Parts: sequence; structure tokens; C-alpha cells
Amino acid sequence: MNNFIYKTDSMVEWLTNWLQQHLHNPLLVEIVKMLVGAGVLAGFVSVLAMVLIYIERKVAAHMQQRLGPMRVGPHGIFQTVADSIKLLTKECITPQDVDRFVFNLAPLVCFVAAFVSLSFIPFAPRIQAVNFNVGILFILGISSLGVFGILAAGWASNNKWSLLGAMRAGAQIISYELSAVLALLAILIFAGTLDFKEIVESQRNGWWIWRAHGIGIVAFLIYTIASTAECNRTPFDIVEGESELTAGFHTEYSAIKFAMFFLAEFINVFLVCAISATVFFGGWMPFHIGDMTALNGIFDLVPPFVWFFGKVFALVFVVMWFRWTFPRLRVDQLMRFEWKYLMPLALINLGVGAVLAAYGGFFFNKF
Amino acid sequence: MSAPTTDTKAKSPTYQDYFINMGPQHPSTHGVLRMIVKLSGETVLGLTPHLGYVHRGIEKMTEAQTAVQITHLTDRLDYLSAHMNNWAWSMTVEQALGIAVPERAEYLRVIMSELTRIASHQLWWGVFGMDLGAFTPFLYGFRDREMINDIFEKSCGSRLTMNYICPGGVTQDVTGEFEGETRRFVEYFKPIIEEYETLVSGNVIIQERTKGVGILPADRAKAYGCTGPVLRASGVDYDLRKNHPYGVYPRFDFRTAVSPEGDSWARYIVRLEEMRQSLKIITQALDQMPKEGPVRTKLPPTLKIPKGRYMARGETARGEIAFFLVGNDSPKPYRVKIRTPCFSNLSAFPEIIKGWRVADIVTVLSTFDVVVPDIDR
Amino acid sequence: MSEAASPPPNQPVPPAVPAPAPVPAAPDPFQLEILNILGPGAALENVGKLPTFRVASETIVEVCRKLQAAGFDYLILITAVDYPAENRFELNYVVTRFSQDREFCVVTDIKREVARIETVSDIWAAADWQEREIYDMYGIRFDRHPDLRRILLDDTWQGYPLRKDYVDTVHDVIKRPY
Amino acid sequence: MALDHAHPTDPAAGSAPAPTGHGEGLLPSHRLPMPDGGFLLTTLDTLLNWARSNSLWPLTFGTSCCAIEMMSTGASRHDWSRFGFEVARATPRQADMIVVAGTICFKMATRLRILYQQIPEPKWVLAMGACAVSGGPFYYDSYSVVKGVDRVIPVDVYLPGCPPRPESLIHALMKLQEKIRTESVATRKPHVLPPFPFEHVVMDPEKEFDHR
Repeated sequence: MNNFIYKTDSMVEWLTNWLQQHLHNPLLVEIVKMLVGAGVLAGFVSVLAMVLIYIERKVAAHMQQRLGPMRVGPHGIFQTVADSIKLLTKECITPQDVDRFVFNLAPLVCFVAAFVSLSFIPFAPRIQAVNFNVGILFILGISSLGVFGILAAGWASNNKWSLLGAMRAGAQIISYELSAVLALLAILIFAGTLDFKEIVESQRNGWWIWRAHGIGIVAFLIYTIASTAECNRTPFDIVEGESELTAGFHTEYSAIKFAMFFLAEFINVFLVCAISATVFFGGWMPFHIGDMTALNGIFDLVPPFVWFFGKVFALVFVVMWFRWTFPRLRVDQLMRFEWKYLMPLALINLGVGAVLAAYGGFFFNKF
Repeated sequence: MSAPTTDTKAKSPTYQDYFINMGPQHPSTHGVLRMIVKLSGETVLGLTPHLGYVHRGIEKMTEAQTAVQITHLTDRLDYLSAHMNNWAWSMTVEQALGIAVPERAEYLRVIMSELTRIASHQLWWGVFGMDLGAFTPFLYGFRDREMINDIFEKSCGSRLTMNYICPGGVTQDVTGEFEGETRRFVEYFKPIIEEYETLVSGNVIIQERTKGVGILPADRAKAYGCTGPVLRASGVDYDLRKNHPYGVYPRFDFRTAVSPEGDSWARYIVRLEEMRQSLKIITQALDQMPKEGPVRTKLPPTLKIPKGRYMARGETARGEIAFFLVGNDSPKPYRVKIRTPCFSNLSAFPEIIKGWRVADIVTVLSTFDVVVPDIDR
Repeated sequence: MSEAASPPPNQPVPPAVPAPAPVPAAPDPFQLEILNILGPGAALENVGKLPTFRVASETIVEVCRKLQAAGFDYLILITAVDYPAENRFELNYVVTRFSQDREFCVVTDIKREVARIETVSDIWAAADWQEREIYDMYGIRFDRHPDLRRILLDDTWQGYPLRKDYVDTVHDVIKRPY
Repeated sequence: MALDHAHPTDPAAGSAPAPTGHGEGLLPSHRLPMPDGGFLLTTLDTLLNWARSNSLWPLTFGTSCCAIEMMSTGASRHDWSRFGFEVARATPRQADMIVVAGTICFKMATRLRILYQQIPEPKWVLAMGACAVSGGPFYYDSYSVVKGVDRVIPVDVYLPGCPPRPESLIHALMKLQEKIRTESVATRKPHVLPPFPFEHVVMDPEKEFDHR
């Protein structure tokens, strides 16, 4: 029965076959495949960011008893398109006293880090731009590059608000990354692999959040908090801290450079939610309940990418919900929270998880 | 919780101190206040406010206008307490000229002023949330404020700068719907305050950010002449409506909201409590108000302010406003000095912010609830 | 600031212009209490509704200290009034207690060309900014003031706007035609 | 281009490019004597103007009473986010327009000019309220109020009222949108700052800090 989900998406296979028939050169086939993948991913990223910004504005509006964008297209769905075109065509200011090279490089670093990380995510079986056997390690490494972009932006802007924002970002993101990685490690012990594809496969009999004896739930909570902080989202948005630092590290950025930071922020949100969905909620795996074969069969009919995006957007909604509910922490409270509470908890969680994985085995194998 | 660092100045070499300009255009200086902050890392070593970016010369302008014309300038001082400013000025003129005010007008003044107080605190509550990084309370505060604006609009046609209370009473009587609408608002708003409490007061981050932050001791508050919620949050039971009764305030049963801690949290809960007390006053005033009657004393065409000094004080949403009037037997005042609450309240701010973080500047300034045109006049 | 620091701190304040004759009136108990506190130098002046006590400008610090010692902890406002015809500034200190519902005014005169008086900002902290504002608007110097400089107007501003003879030639000031 | 060449009312249709008044055209083809300035550019204009007019991000700039009404406009009942205005930016670098909400004094005017110059092109200014339009209640006798913000920065839309109601502000914003839709990318030139005789005061925080 589970074979059904494999039949729906043989696009990549079809593309490979088609290319092989017409090109006859394996190297060329690989190159064309890469280009197609990059193109698709770039298009996907742009659309995704616009959709996320639109969702953010609508979610915010409805939480605040407003309507949100309404006039540009039906229910304002082209609002972010208008914003993007406007931002792309605005004058791009490079202030006089900035470090020009670093100033112009910084938004690219942020954007590329987010963009590249997305290529490791398995959206559906075999729909994955790059398959890598240490994918999760790589993604964590690449996504931490983003902080260099933020630091560089703040430093090069020659603006004290930017500098404050950048210094906050450096401290915050590096600290919270520890908790996020430790939380993921606890699950990786159970899964026994660093390959995204295999992590998804390992959840065929149940999602790790349920199956890991409570370790999964704790790890998920830690990861959600830490990853919210990593994306600089409220309540951890002290990096931008609009009411304190005007706009933080991107105070001096305008037009397309600012748009890149803006896009990177939303792609990062999507990214951490995608990692969360993949590691804790079975990625594109449909939801199964024990022996209820009929129900499971119905769930199997839903295409896997719907499952994946459904899970990710549910998590994205939670992150947005945070943003429109919570106030912002102060910088010292933020660091205290990480080093005194979150990281020790993540370490204990990892330790307990390791012991359980070594001796306890799985209680819920039948799922 | 005490201040995170007490004597950073001694510890840090000077090359680590740096100065940042906060304002005049900054999202959380509530207009165009400018502050120069000396920092070591994120810790505030000192702060100097620079005022006057909306100094409009109102005191000079009063010397060229008649007493009744000046009323419209008082709206624009603290535009969130427009009714109370009008009232305080009207009291000054009435005192100078010995004008009596009809009883119905006195009640209308009380109701309007208390509604203004609620509207002002609602706006403050929303902006306070926004300053702390939560955007949603801002919209909730404005949602409820619109109802009060509707009531104002029906009484005088204006939403913000009312010019409704004038020497001799109020400019015009309210419409027949006024009482019902006001009562409906009171009924609507009572549970909404509890919603405010759940949405913001109960939030652990808000409490972490405000409790113990920016403590203003009672003796310093008194020395700086702080008034209003800022003073009452420092544990001084001082409210002009009680301690220096004017209008018909002595006839109402309400209590002054006082909190002894003097920190940002105290200033927060004092304002929430004041909203509740204002609702109480409004209900009583609506019950006691004569249903019919004149609302304005007939005034002579020119009001000559007799020679001498006159002063009236009123409790606005931010504290005590006082108009000091010097007359010299002419229709135009010889000198009007406006003592505004925000000016005095803000003067205590640089002292208490030392040792706190950049983010706390925003928090504490927000709980001081300054309105910059009120400072600058 | 340099301007404030330039005169030596103990320089005697120039003598005041003789005050206009106060209108005799029967002081009520509150006014009697104030008169007792202020001592023999003060004269009650019942013009207008605000009880006013006129003192000599050299004694203003002494008077304010006495008032503060007597529990008058609330300085509502300080302001100046310009009387160019009589060649004097009148300084008004409106004082009360936080526990009291009556306020009163202490008035002193200084000569217009001298325009200098001692500060009371060390007695009431509230006086600090109020005096800066008077300096800004009237150009009255407050000796020993810790930070005497313009508060509301730009540092480069010419003249003192609230003086009655102030003429602004730089900015476009439009006089009311009626 | 062919469409415009075939225009029946155009006498120069099909002929060689004739010198016309379209001197500052973006593309060479724009010099063609075409009634609307060319097919390509009108389409580009339509697209850009559509995007620009629907995504006006204001600078959070409010000095006095009008700022409260501006905030009311952003709040739930009036909700300017319906038109795409809600992304109020605190930094001028990311803003598209200034809503000058409130009195501008001489001390602030020099700063406002700096703020205006910091906004990237294209940028617009909406003078909200009587004070920004003309000085308003402070027109007479005030020594410190600038008599209209158009003496400091160029203004696109004037909105009277003291303060204007939120509905008025939305109306003014829609008028600004209309104005933007009539602009052309090719001929649009930045506004010229009006002469303002007062120097920018150099802000030196270290000197202005109270060191006592």
C-alpha cells in the first residue's frame, strides 16, 4: 500500500530518462539536471518568500481584527508582487562612508545561505535538489553562514544602530544554534543517520516526535524555541528590534539589498520549519495511526508534497503566532534563557535520549 | 531584581563608551524627542534628552490672543488629554473673571475628561505593547479607543482636538444619544480591561521586562515634581482630583490608584487601575447629572482679564497641568505659563535610566508616557 | 556650561528694584503661616487669586530653603514675566506641598539688564529644567546652575523669544493682522 | 512599436524618427513621435506605477496630534494595510514616502530635510494636517513653526484638517496613488528641494551630551 506514494512522483526519473535519450552524455545530463534544479529552486524560493510574506500579513491582520491587504488582486494576493517589483526598481543607496565591498556582499551572503540550505530539503520522495549523506550536518553548517552576513552588514554599515544589531545577532544566533543542534542530535541518535532521505524513511513506522519516548517532544520544543531565535523572529527579534534599534543590522540597506535580507528572513523561517517537519513530523510521510488500515489508506491518497507543505505551513503559522503575540526579550534575558535553561535542558535531553537509544529500544515499534 | 550593573563607569575605559542619538526620528521616542545615550556595550551610562523639536511657541502666541481663543491652543499641548487641558484653562479664566459654571456643564466636563483619560490610557497601553515588541496590543487599544472617539465626535464634531470645554461651561449640549452610548461603552469596556490583563499583564516576558526596571523612588519623584501615574506608581498618594478637588469631583466615590514599587510594572498597573476608576466615575456622573439645564454661562463679548496672578491646576492623563496667568486689565493675557506634566516627568528620566540596557530606555520611557508637544509646548 | 560657570559662584546677586507697594489685605491662616516661614522680608500681595509673597531677589535661595524645610516639597513651576516698561523681570516660584491643596507664589524682581539670579535647582530638582527654560526664553542667567544652556530652541538661536521686545528677523514670523 | 505606428491620427506614422520634445527618453525608440510615449514604455510604466502605487511604505514620522490620527488609520477600524501601506519603516532607507504628520519647527526642519534626502528615489511626501500644509493654528505669531512643510521639502499631496480624519488620510493616500499612476519612468525627475536658508546643524552627540 505504501508503494502508492512512490508512483505519483517519477518526474525526476522521467526528466533523467528524457535527457539521457536526447543528450547521450552523462556529464551533460548531470549539468542540465543541476541547472534545471537550480532554476526551479530559484523560482520556488521567490514564490515561496512572497507567499510567506503574504501569509504573514494576513495572519497578522486577522489576529488583529483587521483585513490586511485587500486591494491588489483578490484579497490582496498580489500585494507582495507589487512590493517586490517596487523594491527591485527603487534607487539602491550605498552610503558614503560604508565599507562598500562588505556592505554589498552581506545581503548576498544572507540570501545565498538561506537559498542553498533549501536545496537539501526533501519535499517529496525524490524531489530533493541535492541528496547528501550528511545532509543535516551540511544544512546546519550552511545556514549558520547567515550570521556572517548579518555581522558583516552591521559592521560595514558604519551606523551605530546597525552595529548594535549585528553584535546582538552574533551573540544570539551562535548561542541558540547550540540548542537547536543538540535538540536535533537527540533525534538523530534514534534515527541513526544524517541523511534527510533516510531520516524520513526511518519514520515510516511513526514520527519521531511520538516515537522517541518523550525525548522527541522535548527536543521539538527546544528546537522550536531555538530556531525561532535563529531566524530573529519575535520574541527573539532583538537583532532588528524595531522599537529599539530602528531596523537593526539592515538600517542602512535599501531597495534590492534590503529585499534580500527580507527574503532571507522568510526563507529561514520556512527552512527551520521544514527541518522541524522532516525530523520530527516525518517529512512527506502521511499520518498513520497504528492498525487503522482504512484510515491510513485514505491518508496515503494525499500526495506527499501536500503532507510536507501542510506540516511546514502549520509550523510556520506557529512561528507567526509567536510573533504577533509575544513581546520581545531583552538581550541579557535572552542570553540567560539560552545558557541557563535551554542548553542544559537540551544536553540532558540528549543524554537521556542516548541512554534510551542504547538500552531501551523502541516502545512503540508497532506503529 | 536590581539594576544589572551599578558602577560600569568605573570599570569601563573611556574608549569603550560610545554615544548614540536616539531620535528625533525614532519609532519609540513617541514623536520627536531626542536622547543622546552614552553606552558601554548595551549598558546605559548616561542619557541626555534634547527637547524642543516641536516647540511651537504657544506661550508667546497666547499673548496675542484672547482668553477664549487660547482654548484651542491648549488642545494641541497634550492632544491625548485635550478635554482636561481645555478644562484647566477654562478654570483659570473662570477664576480670573469669577464666572460660574452650570451644573450640567460640570458633569459633562467630568464625563468627557474621564473618557479622555481612558482613551489616553488605551492608546498608551497599545503603544507600550508596541514598544516592547508586541504589535497586537496596539491595535486592540485603538479598537476600543475608536468607541470613545465616536462619543466625542457626536458631542463636538472632533476626534482629537476637541475644543469642547470652554470658559463658562461647554460649547454645546450633548445629543440625546450621549448617555446611552456612554453607558454602553462603560459596559463594553469593563470586561475589555480584563482582556488587556490576560493579553499583556499575564505575559511572563512583559513581567520580566518591566518588574524592577527603572525604579523611581518616591523622594526623587517628588523632588522632580513628577505627577500623575508616574508619581502614584512611586507610592505617593497624590491625585489632584482628590487632593485639590475641582469641578464636581468631590461628589464621586473613587480611589486613587497607587502602587508603591516605583518600577515600570507599577506604572503599568496604576494606569490599568485608573481606567477602572474612571469607569466608576463616569457611571456615577451619568447617574447624578441633571438631565436638563444650561451648559454654558453667557459671557460678556470681551473678557478683560483683571490685573493679577491666577492659576488653575487640572489632572490630565499624564499628571498635573497648571496654567499660570498674569493679567493686566486687557482681553489678552500678559503672560501665560503652562506647566505641563510631561516636562516634569521626563526630567526624572535621565537619572533613573542609568545602569539599564538600551531596550530598557524604550520600556521606561514608554511607561513614563510622554507626549512630546506637551513637553515642548 | 561655560556661560553659567563664568561668574564666580559667590558673586553677590545685584539688588532688586524696589517692589511695587503691595495691596494691603487681611491674610488668612494659610497666608499667615507662609508669612511666618518666610520671615520679615516677605510681603503679601493680594492681586489676583493666587496668594503672592514678594521677597528680595538676593534672598531667594534662603527663602526657598526655608520653604523646603517647612515641608513645601512640590515646586509646581518657575516662570518669569517681562516688564520692559519698568525695566524688570519678575520671577514667580509657585510652591505647594504634596499633602496640601493650596498653592502660593513667591515673587522676586530682577533688573532687566542684569538678568541674573541664583539657582534653586539644588533645593528642588524640578527647578533644573524650569530654569533652563527661563534661560532659553528670557535670557536670565542662573548662577551655580549645573547645566545652563538652551533647552527648547537651537543653540544657535538669536535672542530670547518670550521677552516683550523680541523681534525675530531670521525666521518668518507673521503677525496677526487683527 | 508597430501598434503605435499604425495609429490613424499620427501623421508621422511609419516615417523616420522626427525630433520631438521627448528629449529625455530612456530608450532611442522613445524619440519616435508617438502619442503616448511608446508601447514598451507605457507597459513598463503601467507595471511600475502599479507596483509603486500599491506598495507605499511610509516612514514612521509623526511629530504631534496628526500622528495619532495616522496611527488610527493604521489601526483596526480604518486599516490602511488594505491598500498596502502598513509596512511603516523606521529607517528612511526603506521608506517610499513621508507622511508629515504634525507641526514642523525650525529645529526639526533641518532634520526633516536630512530624512528626506536619505529616502531612495522614487519618493513622495504627503503633508498631513494644517500645520504641515501651512503652519495651521501656529501660522500667526509663532516664532518657531515653519509655515508649511513645502518650504522644507517638496510636497506631493496636501491634506487639510486639524487633525484630518483617518478617512481623509486614506483619501489623500489614494490621491497620491492616482498621482503616481500618471507618472512616467522615462520622464520622472527627482523633486528639487526648495531653498531653505538654515544650515543643517551638525549633530555631535559627544558634545551635546550632558557630562556632569
